[in-house]
Amino acid sequence: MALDPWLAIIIWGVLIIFLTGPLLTLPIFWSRRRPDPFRDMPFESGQVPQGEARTRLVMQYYPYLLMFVVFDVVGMFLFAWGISFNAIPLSESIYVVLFVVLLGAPLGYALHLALHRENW
Amino acid sequence: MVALVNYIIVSAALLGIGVYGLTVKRNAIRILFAIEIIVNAANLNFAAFTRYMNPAQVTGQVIVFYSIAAAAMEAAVGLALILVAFRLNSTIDVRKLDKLKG
Amino acid sequence: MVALPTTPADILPFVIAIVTSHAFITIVFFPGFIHLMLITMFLTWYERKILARIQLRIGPLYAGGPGGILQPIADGVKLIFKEVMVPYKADKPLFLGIPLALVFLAALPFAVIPFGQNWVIANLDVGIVFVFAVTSLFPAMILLFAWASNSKYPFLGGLRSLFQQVAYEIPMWIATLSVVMLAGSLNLVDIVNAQAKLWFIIPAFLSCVVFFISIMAELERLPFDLPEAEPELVAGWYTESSGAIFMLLFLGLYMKLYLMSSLVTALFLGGWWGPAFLPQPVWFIIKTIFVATLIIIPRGVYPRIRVDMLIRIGWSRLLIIALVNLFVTIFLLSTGILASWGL
Amino acid sequence: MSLVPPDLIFVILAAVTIIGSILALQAKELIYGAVALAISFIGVAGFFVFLDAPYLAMLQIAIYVGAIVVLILFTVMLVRRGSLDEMTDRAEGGEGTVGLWLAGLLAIGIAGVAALAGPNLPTDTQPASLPVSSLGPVLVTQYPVPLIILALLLSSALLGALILAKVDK
Repeated sequence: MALDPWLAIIIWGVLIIFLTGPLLTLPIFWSRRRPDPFRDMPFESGQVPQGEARTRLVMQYYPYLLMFVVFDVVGMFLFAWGISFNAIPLSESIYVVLFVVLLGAPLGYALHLALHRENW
Repeated sequence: MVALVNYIIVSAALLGIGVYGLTVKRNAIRILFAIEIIVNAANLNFAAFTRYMNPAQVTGQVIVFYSIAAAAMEAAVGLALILVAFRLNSTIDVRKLDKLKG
Repeated sequence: MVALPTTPADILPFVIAIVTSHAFITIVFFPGFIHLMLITMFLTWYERKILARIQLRIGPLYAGGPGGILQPIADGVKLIFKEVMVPYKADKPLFLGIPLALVFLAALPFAVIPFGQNWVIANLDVGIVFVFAVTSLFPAMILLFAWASNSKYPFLGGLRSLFQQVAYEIPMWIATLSVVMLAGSLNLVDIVNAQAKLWFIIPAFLSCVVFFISIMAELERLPFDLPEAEPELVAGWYTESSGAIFMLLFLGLYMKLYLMSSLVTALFLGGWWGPAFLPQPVWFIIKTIFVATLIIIPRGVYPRIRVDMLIRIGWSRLLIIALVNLFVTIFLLSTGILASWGL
Repeated sequence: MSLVPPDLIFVILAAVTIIGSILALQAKELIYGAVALAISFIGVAGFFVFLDAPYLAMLQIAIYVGAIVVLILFTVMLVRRGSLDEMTDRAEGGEGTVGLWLAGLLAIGIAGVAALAGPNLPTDTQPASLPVSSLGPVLVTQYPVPLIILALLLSSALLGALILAKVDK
């Protein structure tokens, strides 16, 4: 007598929410709040924070993010092929090998670009 | 039980929301959101129709596979375009990006 | 599943049937919630003890039990009664919501980790992809938390964490692909069953190495702990967290440590298989704790590397090694060398 | 059989998806919009599970929520400063009404046609119980050419996005 796996996952998820939720909601409820501009100040090595906190973005690594989106898709396609590797004739798997090899070129170019900081 | 009609209605609602965003919004990133919502509506329809009309085949799922991959690439290129537009014009308001207007 | 009660007299048998059912026991007790919490708390104590031993210290001692093993409980009680502080101008809904989401996401994949032939919450057909799909949400969570903190150190740490996790996710997937090809299934129970005669660490050794390095980076462990590098970024992306928020973040991180260790066990170290004098779940937990030890030890030993080097290693070295190993696996499978082990 | 009726889950999923996508477009902060979009994507993934396509659901979460939303968040943080805060995302004059009419007509039209055809559409078929492994052979043996075209698409998209994002000197 086994539950449907997805139903079990839903029950498990609901259980986690109900059992770990109180760990945050109860302290919010019972903790004594004393608003104090100095205590609530963001940490900046003991100094008064200067300027906007959310500005400095590392554009330098943007190509890696683009590579991630592309290779995420590649990874999912390879998984779909990989599970049934034994069921697929080897001659057909050539296409997948070609698929991977074709993506080698942009990977090389992206790594080449990412090496040079002045590009970003 | 859930019928195919229910999926079509949800998908139509998503399409309507997407079209609304596409026509009304001025922020380029929001327009990208709207496009993604429309793509999702289409994917939902593909998966629903293949499940109800042709349950023994995975053809519809394969189409969704390719569709998701294409949508991911579209988002990557679209966001890069938005980034370039922001760098050149320091705005991503599509009503103000009108340098090509004659 | 038992029928729903119709008369009041049926309620008690119904409750008993539910509570003694295998599904209830797996969800609540053994691979489920109580076991998960106990092991996670144990791991926090265990890591402090190991690091203390490496550095010739003693570690937690006074909280009671042998070697101060009750320390996590003391910590938990302390943190839960502290004030919940939200930094000035922080994004309150995200700042409070992300820690809960982090724990949720770290605990959810345990539903598909098989601790024994029957000791699994959900015997899911897409098991390993489910784990990867859920864990791929972590970078977004950490980026959002860092952004919500409205402070410079968390934001820098969050960005580092994002790029690091993103760089090592793909090598991790490709390394797992070899195992999936060997087992011919995405279901973790099937994958472990396929290792009854030969653990996958032998035919897929390179995969195992790549996977192990990748999870070290995913877990932000030394030598890859740049997102929380103490000398540079105070405490990285959780600098602004305190009290209950800090506790939840740590709970999530140690659950993730346990999750990744158990993945190594299930994918490469033969899962629950072992000499029969110990029950299956015990073997699984022993192996997992062993892997966790291997992950913890470098923290006391190694320095850390530079951030651009780190990201480049992920993309240019590990990804290439993983792809090479993919071709090795294709070769092994197509020549039938492994046929005598039933692969 | 199960304790939770599937219809309830369907309604919850539909509510999550639709409210998520509305919030994605209407939330004031763009960051909240991205989070709402992610929740809407997860709702669609739930529909895929419902439609006996669990692998698609995992694909949806891993690619949309794991990759695209991260990219969107990063870009939002990059372009956020200055321009977005002052920018009104409200429609001017008649645009909002026109858009609302257009979207409403489209959605209600499709839904109405589907509802009219409702009795003729299949309501419930036996679960196909296609194994996950049935996807791979179809993908590789029946559609090898699209696979190669996809590889070219991925390559060109990566190259194009890289060259776009590069700073011209």
